[in-house]
Amino acid sequence: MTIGLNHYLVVAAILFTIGILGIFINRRNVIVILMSIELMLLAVNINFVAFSVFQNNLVGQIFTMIVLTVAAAEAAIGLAILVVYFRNRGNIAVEDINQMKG
Amino acid sequence: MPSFPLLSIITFLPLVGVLIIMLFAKSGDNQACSVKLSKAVALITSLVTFVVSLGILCYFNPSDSSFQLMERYVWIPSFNIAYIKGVDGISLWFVLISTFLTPICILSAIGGVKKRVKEFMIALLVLETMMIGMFTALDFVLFYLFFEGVLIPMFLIIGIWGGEKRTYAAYKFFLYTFLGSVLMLVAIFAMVLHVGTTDMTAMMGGKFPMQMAIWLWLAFFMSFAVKTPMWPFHTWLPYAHVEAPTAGSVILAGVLLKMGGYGFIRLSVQMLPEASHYFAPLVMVLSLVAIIYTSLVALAQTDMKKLIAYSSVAHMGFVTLGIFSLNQQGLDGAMIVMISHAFVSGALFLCVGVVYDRLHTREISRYGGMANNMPHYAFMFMIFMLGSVGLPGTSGFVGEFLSLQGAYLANSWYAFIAALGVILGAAYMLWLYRRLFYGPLEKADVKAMPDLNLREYAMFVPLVIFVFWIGIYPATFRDMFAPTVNKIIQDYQAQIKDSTHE
Amino acid sequence: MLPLDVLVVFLPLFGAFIAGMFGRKIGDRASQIVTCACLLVAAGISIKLFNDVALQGHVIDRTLLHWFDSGAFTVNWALHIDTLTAVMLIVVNGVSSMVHLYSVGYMGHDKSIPRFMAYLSLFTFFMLMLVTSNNLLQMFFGWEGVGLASYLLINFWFEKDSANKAAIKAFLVNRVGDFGFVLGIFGCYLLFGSVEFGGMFAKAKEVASTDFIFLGHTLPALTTVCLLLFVGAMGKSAQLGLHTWLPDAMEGPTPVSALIHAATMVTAGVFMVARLSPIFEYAPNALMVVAIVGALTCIVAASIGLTQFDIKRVIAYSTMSQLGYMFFALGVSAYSAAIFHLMTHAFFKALLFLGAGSVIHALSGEQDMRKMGGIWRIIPFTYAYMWIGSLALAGIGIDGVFGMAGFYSKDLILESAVGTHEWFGVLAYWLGICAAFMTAFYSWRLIILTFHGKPRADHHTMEHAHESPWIMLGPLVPLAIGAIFAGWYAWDWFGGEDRNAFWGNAIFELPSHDPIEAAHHVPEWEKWFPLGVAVPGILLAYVFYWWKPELPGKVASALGGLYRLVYNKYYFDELYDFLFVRTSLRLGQIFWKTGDDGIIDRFGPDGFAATAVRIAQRASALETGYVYHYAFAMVIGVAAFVTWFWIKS
Amino acid sequence: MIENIIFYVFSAVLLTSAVMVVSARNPVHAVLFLILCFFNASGLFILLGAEFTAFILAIVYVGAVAVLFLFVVMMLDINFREMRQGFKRYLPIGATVGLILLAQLVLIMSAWIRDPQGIAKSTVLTPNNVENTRAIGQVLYTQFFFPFQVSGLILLVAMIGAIVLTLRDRKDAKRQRVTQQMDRKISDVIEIVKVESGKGIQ
Amino acid sequence: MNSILALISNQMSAITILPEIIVALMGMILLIAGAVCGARVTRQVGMLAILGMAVAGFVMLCPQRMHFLPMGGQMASFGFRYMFVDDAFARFVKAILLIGSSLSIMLSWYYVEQEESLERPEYPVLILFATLGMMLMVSASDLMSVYVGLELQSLSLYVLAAYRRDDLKSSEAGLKYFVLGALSSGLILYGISLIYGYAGTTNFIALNFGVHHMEHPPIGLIIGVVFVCAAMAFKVGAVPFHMWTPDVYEGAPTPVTAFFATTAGVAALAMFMRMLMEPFSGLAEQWQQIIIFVAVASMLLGSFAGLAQSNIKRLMAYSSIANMGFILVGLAVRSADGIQALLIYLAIYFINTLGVFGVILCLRRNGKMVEKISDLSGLGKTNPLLALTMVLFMFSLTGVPPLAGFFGKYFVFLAAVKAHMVPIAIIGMLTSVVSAYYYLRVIKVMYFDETQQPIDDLPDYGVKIVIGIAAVYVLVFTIYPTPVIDAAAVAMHSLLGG
Repeated sequence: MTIGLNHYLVVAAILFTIGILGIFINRRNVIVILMSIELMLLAVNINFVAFSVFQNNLVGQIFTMIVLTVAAAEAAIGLAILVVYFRNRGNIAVEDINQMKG
Repeated sequence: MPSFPLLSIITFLPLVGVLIIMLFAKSGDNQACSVKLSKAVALITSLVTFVVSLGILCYFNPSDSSFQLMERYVWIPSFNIAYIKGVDGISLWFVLISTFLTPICILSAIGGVKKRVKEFMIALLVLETMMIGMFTALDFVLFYLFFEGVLIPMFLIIGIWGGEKRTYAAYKFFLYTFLGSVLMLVAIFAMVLHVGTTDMTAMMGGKFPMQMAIWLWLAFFMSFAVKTPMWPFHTWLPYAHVEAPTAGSVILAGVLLKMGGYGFIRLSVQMLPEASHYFAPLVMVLSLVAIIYTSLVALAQTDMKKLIAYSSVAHMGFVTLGIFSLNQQGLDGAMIVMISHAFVSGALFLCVGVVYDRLHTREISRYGGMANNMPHYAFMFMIFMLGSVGLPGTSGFVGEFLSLQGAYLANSWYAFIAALGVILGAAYMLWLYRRLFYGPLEKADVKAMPDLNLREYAMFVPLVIFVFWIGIYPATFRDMFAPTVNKIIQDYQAQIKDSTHE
Repeated sequence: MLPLDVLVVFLPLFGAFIAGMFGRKIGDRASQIVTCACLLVAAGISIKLFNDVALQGHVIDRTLLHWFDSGAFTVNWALHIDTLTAVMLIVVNGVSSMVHLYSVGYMGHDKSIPRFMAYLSLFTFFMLMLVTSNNLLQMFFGWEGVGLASYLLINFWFEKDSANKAAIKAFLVNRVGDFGFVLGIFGCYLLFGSVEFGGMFAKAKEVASTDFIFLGHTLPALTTVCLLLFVGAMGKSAQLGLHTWLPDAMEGPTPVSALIHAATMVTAGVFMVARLSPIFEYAPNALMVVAIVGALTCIVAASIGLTQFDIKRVIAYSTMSQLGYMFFALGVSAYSAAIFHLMTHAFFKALLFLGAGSVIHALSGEQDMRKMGGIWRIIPFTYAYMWIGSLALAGIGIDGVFGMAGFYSKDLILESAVGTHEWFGVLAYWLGICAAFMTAFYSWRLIILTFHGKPRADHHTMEHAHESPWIMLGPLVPLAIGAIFAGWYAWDWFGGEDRNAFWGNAIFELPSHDPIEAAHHVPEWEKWFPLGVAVPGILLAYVFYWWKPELPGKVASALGGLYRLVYNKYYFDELYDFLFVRTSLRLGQIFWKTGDDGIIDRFGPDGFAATAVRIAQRASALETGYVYHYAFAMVIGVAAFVTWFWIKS
Repeated sequence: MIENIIFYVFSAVLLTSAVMVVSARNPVHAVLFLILCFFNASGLFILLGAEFTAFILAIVYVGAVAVLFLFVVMMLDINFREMRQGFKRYLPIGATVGLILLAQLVLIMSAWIRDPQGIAKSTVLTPNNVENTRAIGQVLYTQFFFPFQVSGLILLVAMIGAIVLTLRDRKDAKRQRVTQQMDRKISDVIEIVKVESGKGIQ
Repeated sequence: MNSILALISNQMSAITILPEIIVALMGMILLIAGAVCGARVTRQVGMLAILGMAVAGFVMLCPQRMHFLPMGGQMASFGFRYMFVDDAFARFVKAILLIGSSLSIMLSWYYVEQEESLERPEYPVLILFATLGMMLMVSASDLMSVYVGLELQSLSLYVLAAYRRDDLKSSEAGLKYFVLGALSSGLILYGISLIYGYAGTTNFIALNFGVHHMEHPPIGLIIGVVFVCAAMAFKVGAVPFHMWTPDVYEGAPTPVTAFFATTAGVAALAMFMRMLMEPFSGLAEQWQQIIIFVAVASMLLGSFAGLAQSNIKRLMAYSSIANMGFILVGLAVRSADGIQALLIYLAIYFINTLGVFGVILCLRRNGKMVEKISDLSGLGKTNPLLALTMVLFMFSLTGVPPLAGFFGKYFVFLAAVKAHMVPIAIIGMLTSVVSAYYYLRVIKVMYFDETQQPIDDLPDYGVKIVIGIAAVYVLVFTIYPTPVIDAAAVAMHSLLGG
């Protein structure tokens, strides 16, 4: 059995799900959540590249690059906000982020 | 036909007053002066509106049963929504009642309202615009616009100038009626889509298939049953009345409740005749329950406004009874009850206002023996009480009699039970009167109350005149709406005949 | 100059208006003068009209104003004066004008004289509207109008709690009657297509045997309608069942009792049935009911009258009893006899009441007969009047020679009843005979207790006891004359040969019915029998209250429960209070607190509001503030959608 | 066959380290596992023949993003807390939802078939006989000029954002202000006060 | 080099995107200007930003530009190889966005000047870039443009939400918004990747063509659309993806909240609409189910949960959720009427909301912002004009005629009934009654309750202008609604390819 597109897709799907689980199962700190998001984006990239290659279609790879760029920007912003939050709150435990509710 | 848009002028004239008040009655530097100015402007505006509205009578051709003084302007052409106004024999009277009662309310407010007078006058005038607009609208959107728009000033009037539980009352009033009317809006959508225009005149005459008509009718019923109010949708009314300031109660009883009756005639009977036929027994039964039930409840009241409020529910029961008798007598009767009720119960609320202004309580037991020191007031109250009781010769009788007769022609049970309500009506009113006016004059503060002053006379005398006028020579009123009622009934019967043939 | 018939109706209204509206400005005296003058003129005109209409036969029909119409239903304000109306005009205006005059004296010290005079005149106006009406609706206008005036007058001393209660009771009980009346009017419209008498009568025969559906039952139409209308008459005329208001109405000033609750208003029911004789005639079953109710009222009221101690109440029960006579006369189609008795009764009962008023006036307002006695020397004129009235009431007279007014009319009624040979006629006759006995007894009981024996009033009262002024005694003279001679004078018109010419078309009897004629042919003993029981009645009264004053107490205690039953007026008031008044009040409370607040509001608006708030709190609690919950919600959302489409595909 | 083995190895390591990212107690370890993830994904890309993307992933992600993470983790000095009870309580339901989603996605993905009719018309097909990097270069600045430019703007915004949020000119920090130094006058600094003897400066 | 020249010479692309270029350039210029001039010039930078947007708006609508477009702009004109589209729909929404952004900047002046840490010229610049992102979203004609536009907007908004960096609530809001936003962009990307994989393209036109020619759309494609829908529902703040809304509304600086409430949702929604109606119109049956669910859930939750709020900004968050529900009903009916109604609703709603936030921004006691509903108490007496405008806004949001808000509901539910979705119309109507309760409460607090300490005088004209504009609009719309309705009709036709 040769490795086909399906294999890559399944890997990506699992990775994506791990990323999602990481977001809402995580209880410790926000940085892990940010990393989970990176995992999700990675899964997406695997999807794009796999589709791109198997369909002989470059759009996927271009998209991957744009996703990479944006993800970097997102990480920067996310970490900046995290730092700001940390300065105000003193820690980044996920459970403490509930000043506002209701 | 006048060459100018008379109905629009009447509708928006009060807004001119509002503008003047807003522009010239600056609050701040000279409070007393601005209050005085706003009172004067409001009174003059409303009087002018009334006088102008009499113009309708000049131009109205009573023998013509169709809509008259029509105005039609483009409004939202892409949705086939137009600004259409017109009156027929039915709406004519409601317009006149609105313009007639507003100056009286303003007169009452001049003495009764102490805080935020300027805003009160504005609210009343806006309310007047809404009321007139609603009764003259012949486009569904326009109709709904004013129908709902009434809620805004009324909510504020109850809430700002009301009594202790004003918030509860205002909320209940607003949300309850709002609930009713949003369902109506859905029905309006369905009708508009079915007919393809929002022109109300195009909707009349049973254009809707039965299955649809039944749902439409129920939606309308929800709205008007709340507005009228019919049992068991009446519980907002006692609170609204009790908490509202006098002028608010007068408008509420005098005009706002009539919107329900007007709606029933215009929308239910005229547009959905078959469904009205189908549901008539339901309405009749609810009306009967309302008449008996609320009369009994009125007997048990200790708050005079609440008592009169409940009596209003009972009287409106006669209105719905008459309308859904679906015959000439019933509809005539309903119309006259509505006209009469506007004057009588309006007047009764004014009467309550007179003593409330003096003693600041509505507890019946706080009064007593007032016939001694306030004979003029007692006399006025007596007349309105008799009107409310339906003594022949007063306005109350003619309407009640005709609507009872209409009900009798529909089914004698209806008349039988409703007539029991007439007995109860006398019971609670007489008992109220006794507790207020008769017996020894013991309480010092009651004893100290002065009799009616000139302003209060000015409020009451026109109403007294109308009470007797309608009672003795109702033809003045009836001749104007009779052709329209006749046409409605004929259309209705034609529809029913068609549908039973099929 | 307005036509006389208009004047006669509207002069009292004019008087009422002047006195009522401007009474404070023009003063007491002027108010009295205006109203009395109006009434006197009206009374004069009534005589003129009586002459024109009843004797000359010129029936007057005049439409005043369109009232209202709706579809085929049309009514006008109109005046219709025929013989029946003319008689009533005489009675109403005659008694009313005398009462007006009397009131000038009787109410002389009251603080609101103009109001009183205005009410009296207003009442007269309504009564006149009632009797001159040419349709049911205007009659109803007068009907309720007199009810209103009665309410106002009973309540004249409005600071008295008992007066308030009595007034409301009067109005409400009348309303119950009017309830039937209104339904009757509807029935008439349904049946005849009109509520104008002319139109109705013309179709009466036609519809005599039709049925219609009323309250879900198929009923003979005419009978039903007649009975409904009769319910109205029962209310107004205080017939058994709806009579409870009448004794209480004595709370009003005595002239009011004389005018309204003896002479005029309470006879409106009698008038109504007579007026509607053309349709009642075609409803024999209805007539039967009328007769039975009348007869029962007659005997029940008389029996209660035996036991009462309030002077006015005794007379009130007597009135009720006499009304019973009138009704069973109507029931046996002896309309003429009923109206005859109505007229004579008006004279002698007004006389009795005003006389009683004079007594009360003399005794500083005392009404309890147990506190009277021994005053006949002090107020001799009053004493004489009371004798005349009582003789007339008891129907004393000798057939074929002369009798007091009541003698002729009462005998005519009794004979008509027995002459029908219907079972209810005979029943009525016997009940009437018993009542006649009682009448005689309580009348003399009243006279003896009031005027004779030792003074039982307190010293202070006795010192001030005095004969009434002439302004009170004077007006009694015409009434006394009427009480003596009216029967004798008017016999020919009501009971004699002229009666058909006299009545013209005003009343109608089926050719097969002629109870008056039948009355002339009853056996001789039946004619003498009424007198035969009246005299023993009088004698018995003397035994009980003159010779052996301890006897009444013994008899009362011997009868025990029966006495208490009668003394307490057969517990009608208590029964009604329990059945209707308290039930209504309790129902009102229940509907209000349990119905409106407890059910409708609780499960309706308030319930919705509370539920909404609860939902709101729940919904708001979903928003925990934890970001992972938010993420979880999103993921659940996505997972749910994915699952949905996955399952669907 | 070797390709298969390589694929499975990369995939296995990738997924395992992804799990470790999520579950590692120490965030520094998490970042390191993240880097491992990226490397493996990069390997998969190479396996697919998308070399340029693979390199970019390694350079940008490992070189920039992951290091940034590491930097922040170090900087924030996060204390390592024990997992709270909530974690265990919510784990089953969370895992269930995740597994359901996963199962569906996996089932759907493993059954991927192109719909022949749904083939898009205007796709950018990979040119033949041109290496990956060149192929991308040919379209990135022409065909995809627009998203490329906007990506630039995104980076600009990210820069502005990061600066706006985190840059502070501390009020208490002392700085040299050249212009102030230059503008200084004697009269601003020195006041000559005559002091009478015995009274001191007031 | 060659290819860049070729692109520049391609006038079409440049002309279609001219307004965006203006906004972008303005953003960059102001960024530099702000950096040079320092914090004091924030207001001036804001004014210039407004100027820039006004110019962009003018350019966008000016006939000369249209002249260069095919059919004078009647039809959609594409740029950048069908990645960017300029049509009447885009112009309609962009006009709303430009107005909303401009007014938001006006609202912010005074607030920003009062809070020391906020007065930095980057604030208007970020708003400009966010607006730019929104404009790009609206004009996107390719999933790639969608993504970049979305991210440009989102990143700016993340920063803006946390802009008040010394405030815990603000940074918490930023953090929450960021985390969830990133999750949603992960979702949308995954969805896009599936779409790309199953349809072979990311271009709208190609997608439209492809999807319509599929006999049975593959489940993967549908799932991809589901993911995209979920992410978009997040952006518009619809249930169950709404959870960020209340917290972010409450925590973000008030002018930013105003910006969020008025423009962010509008842009996301417009993009949502374009995506659903253009490339995926062939999957309408599928996505309709999602939208119906989301719309109904939003109406219900927004109406009910709002009842329990005491913070007015939170209240407005729930209000916006409920309103999103109403708006999505217009989308759920997937008819021309629905789209038009939706656009009308948007055009009314955004100004209405701006007015409300204007009033909220006036609530200052002793120099500090207050945002409890009870802090409004007695406003009717102490500040009658302000209270009156608030009354107008509240009744308008309730949907009581004759105020503008009524027409939004009218047209949306008319469309729903027309599409035989009567139950949804009824649910919508009933929930609007429920939500009326909390709008009324604001009025009640202002008018029925006793006066507390009066609020400070507001010396700023920016807020006043915005409130004034909004109030007049809410009142006058009823009298002359035709321009908006006609414009919405044109936009609708262009979206539906009419």
